[in-house]
Amino acid sequence: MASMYYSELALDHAESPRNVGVIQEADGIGVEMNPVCGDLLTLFIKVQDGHIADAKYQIRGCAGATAASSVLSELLIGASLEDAGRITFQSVLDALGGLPPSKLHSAALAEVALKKALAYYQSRGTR
Amino acid sequence: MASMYYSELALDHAESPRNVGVIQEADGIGVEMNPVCGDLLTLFIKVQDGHIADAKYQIRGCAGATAASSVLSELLIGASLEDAGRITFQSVLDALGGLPPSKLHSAALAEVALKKALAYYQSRGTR
Amino acid sequence: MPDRLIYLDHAATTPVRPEALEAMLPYFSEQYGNPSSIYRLAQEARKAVDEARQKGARILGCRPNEVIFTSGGTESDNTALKGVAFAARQWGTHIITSAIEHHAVLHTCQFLEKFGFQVTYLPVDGEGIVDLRELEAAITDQTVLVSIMYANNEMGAIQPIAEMGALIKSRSRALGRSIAFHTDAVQAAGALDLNVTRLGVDLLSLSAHKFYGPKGAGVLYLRRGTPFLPQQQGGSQERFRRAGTENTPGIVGTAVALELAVAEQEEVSRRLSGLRDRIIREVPRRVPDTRLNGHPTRRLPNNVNFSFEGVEGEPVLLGLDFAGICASSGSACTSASLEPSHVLTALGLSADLAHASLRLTLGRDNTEADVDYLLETLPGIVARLRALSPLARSAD
Amino acid sequence: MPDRLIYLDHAATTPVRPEALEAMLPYFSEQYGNPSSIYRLAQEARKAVDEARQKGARILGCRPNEVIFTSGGTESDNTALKGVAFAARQWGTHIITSAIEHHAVLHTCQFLEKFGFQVTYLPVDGEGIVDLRELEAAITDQTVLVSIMYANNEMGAIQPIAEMGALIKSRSRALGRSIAFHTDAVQAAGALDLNVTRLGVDLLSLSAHKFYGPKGAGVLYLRRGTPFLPQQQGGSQERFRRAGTENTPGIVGTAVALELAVAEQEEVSRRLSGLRDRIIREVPRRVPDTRLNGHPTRRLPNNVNFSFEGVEGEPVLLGLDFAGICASSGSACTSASLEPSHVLTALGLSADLAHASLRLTLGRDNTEADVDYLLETLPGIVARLRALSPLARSAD
Ligand SMILES: Cc1ncc(COP(=O)(O)O)c(C=O)c1O
Ligand SMILES: Cc1ncc(COP(=O)(O)O)c(C=O)c1O
Repeated sequence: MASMYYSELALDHAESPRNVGVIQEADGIGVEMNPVCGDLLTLFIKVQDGHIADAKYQIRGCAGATAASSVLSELLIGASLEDAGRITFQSVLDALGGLPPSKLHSAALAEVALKKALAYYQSRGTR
Repeated sequence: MASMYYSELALDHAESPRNVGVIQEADGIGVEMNPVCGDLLTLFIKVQDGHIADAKYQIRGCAGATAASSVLSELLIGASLEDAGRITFQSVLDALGGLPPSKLHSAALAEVALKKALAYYQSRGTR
Repeated sequence: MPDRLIYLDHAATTPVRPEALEAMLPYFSEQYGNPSSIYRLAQEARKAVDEARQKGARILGCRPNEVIFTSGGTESDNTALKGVAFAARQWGTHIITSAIEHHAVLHTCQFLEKFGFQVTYLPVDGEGIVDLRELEAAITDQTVLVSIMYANNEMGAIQPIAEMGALIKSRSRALGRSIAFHTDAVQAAGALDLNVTRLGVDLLSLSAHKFYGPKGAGVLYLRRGTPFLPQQQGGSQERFRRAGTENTPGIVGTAVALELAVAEQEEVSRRLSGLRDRIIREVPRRVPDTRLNGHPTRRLPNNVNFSFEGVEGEPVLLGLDFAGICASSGSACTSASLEPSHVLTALGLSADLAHASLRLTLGRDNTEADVDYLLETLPGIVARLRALSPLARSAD
Repeated sequence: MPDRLIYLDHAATTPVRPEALEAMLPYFSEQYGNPSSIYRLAQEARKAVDEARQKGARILGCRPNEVIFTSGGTESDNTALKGVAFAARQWGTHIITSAIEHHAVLHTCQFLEKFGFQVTYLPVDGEGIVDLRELEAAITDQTVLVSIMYANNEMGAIQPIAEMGALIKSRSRALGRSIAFHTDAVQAAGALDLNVTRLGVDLLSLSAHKFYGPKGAGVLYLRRGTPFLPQQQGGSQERFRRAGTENTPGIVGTAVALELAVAEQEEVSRRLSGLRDRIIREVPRRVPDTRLNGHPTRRLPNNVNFSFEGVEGEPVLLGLDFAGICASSGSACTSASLEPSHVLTALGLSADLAHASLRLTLGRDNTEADVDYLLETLPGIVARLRALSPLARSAD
């Protein structure tokens, strides 16, 4: 692995991922898989008053993917739907203090799962 | 140079070559040159009563050639003509305690110069 | 980092052992002469290189001038394959190797394919062994070279090199032409017999840093008379077969380390295979859905390779690293190429199971206490990761 | 051996300087991790390699990923020439080099000739310099590579590399196709400017043991975008351009030594060229029929090369060795190939004068006292040998 420096923060998220789990009555669900390395992320969101009231996920994958999912959940909880819609893989990277080049796809995984969860929520119509 | 271990004895001959010089009224002269590396040996012999009474030489060449010439002169002085005729490059090598593989031609140089000096002597007819 | 450091990645590299380092030290700044120079300072270096070559020859059971010092296992493999292929191509352009070779062999074969060679990649069975009959069937009247690794670096499978050597020799006699036989013995040194006559090989590769010698140093055995076009041109070093100023300290360290590794081979192998078997027995008891990769017994005494279903190898390594244990994985996420291990997929593992692999390779300093600690630590790491997974059996 | 040892063969090799050795030591047995592994032990090694690469890049004035670590100058030269030639052969098969290159370049050219390349060997003038007009005239629309050494290892002549770089770039623009320019800078490091932009080169070779770094370690600068087919296949090291486990201590030692050599370059060069010029002035006064080989001023600050008419170089070296002085010669009798130096014969020297050559190359530890001792010792040795010679002017 050419250059694999997880930031201290990323390592911390990977070792102690925040907000792991399932939201039983989720308002949005996004499932994304990286076909190359098999990383699999399931993201759940709960929406209240135009804000993300809760976010949980399950992840099978490398430490980068776990850290990206974990930090994404932190970014999400409490964010307005508008702000949540602006979160990209770059926001995830910034929040983690970067990922090694070979792990950028982990941040992308998080972004795509989020997009899917938000689309799922939108497709159900506002309640 | 792949493996260049001159024996102590060869080094001693190269540093302090014995019997260097010219015999003014030589009975035999042999000049031999190695065309590859330019080693040049001039061997002089003086014959008395069927024996080599004296042997001298001049040498331009590598240390191996100098050592071979020097030890050849020692082998020659006092030897019968018959014994002198039996001296080969192997006798020179043996007397030196060997030469490195890349220097075997130095011993050959000595043998050829000796053969030429003896032939020169013979060609003049016995006196 | 935690206080303890338990190194279980000896197939990746090993520390230089003190005896080797001590032997090397004088050649950096004191006996620094260029072995090709003629003054005495340099002849000390020449002597050291010659002695190292003799040590190597004694261990391989060959002539000293059949030993070529290189910059490592990769160079030895590259030089062996290219050296024979380019020298023999007027007689044939077919090469046989296996699907589980190290990239130093496989990627060299791909390089040779660009130069017009045809390569057969023999498959292996589910436990990683090449079938002798498949080898025999693959040999054609165009075959000039067979390269089969002695022991695999990922899952430790040991190939029947001596039988292959005999087979190739007899086929080659029948065909009335010579077929060179190379083995990558990089992982075998210090564990298996390296006698080139008993093995029946014409070329053999070693890498010093795999047997407690220095990095950047290796050996290529080249049987006299084998067709060979040198691959590094320049000065007259190594009898023109590998030009370049000799790495005197590296060469000295290689020979000392090799000699000691072979001297201790029996005892170390016995001890390590005991530790290995304990891990192979105990981990599956403590970690459900664990699969052992590679042959249960025809494997290197120091090699363990598991796949833990549903878990990516990389975070297992990180978890172990946090606990002070160094290990490796065939997961794509730990390789720069982002491909899962070609060795594990050649065994028939799915990409998922290849990603889920963990390699533990023991070494001379490992103890029962290290294994105790591993057995305490590993199950929790795997369990924790499984708990994160969307594919986890729901706990209840 | 005599008490004193005066080393005047720094072009052959140099001792590892203490700062470099000290920097290397931790990477043998402590920070021994394989830089490709992901645990922290190994990441220390990775960091050391990355830092070494950055140091190299700063000195060459290039990007870190244009720096490739190799096993020495010979590998760098081989890889540069073969790497470009095989990558570019669909556009052309013509290579230009000079008659005075190191064998690492010349013999590689001969290797490439076997693979269908045509090579022009530019002559040099009597002082060892390549004529820019001859270079210009040699470039054809088939030319894909020019390789000209920066400074010669035998007689120190310095080529106008920057002018050549500019010329090649303008010719290549006119032809509308790229011509790669490589320079063998093995002898230039620590004496001449190594900035690849100012030099206008696409590839550049270095060898660590020539600048007080370790043997078995070198550098290849490879400009981004240069056509290049890697020559050592295997793992993903060096961004797939040079496979093989990194020689961490060697790489670290290379970078430290290079950085120090460049930092001290101005002062050391000034001091050594003073010593050099004193030898060049004094020896001919004390030894009749002495000829200086190479250019009087466009030469390396540490290089002296004489021919003593009528004297074979080898016994001069032995005489000096007895006196505790290490030197070298272009005589066939000191080379394994039994050929006189191709460099000296390219200057127009007869084989006899090439055999009669003595090379003295100074280094950072040499002093005025060393030169005093040389000047005392050398004349007697030459005189004694001349007295043995059948060609001597008869003494009277
Ligand atoms: C089986 C095998 N062959 C070849 C190599 C290459 O050796 P090195 O990286 O020392 O060049 C290795 C180790 O990396 C290996 O395990
Ligand atoms: C000009 C030049 N190029 C290349 C080399 C080859 O370097 P190495 O022997 O370290 O591989 C040398 C030294 O031997 C040299 O002087």
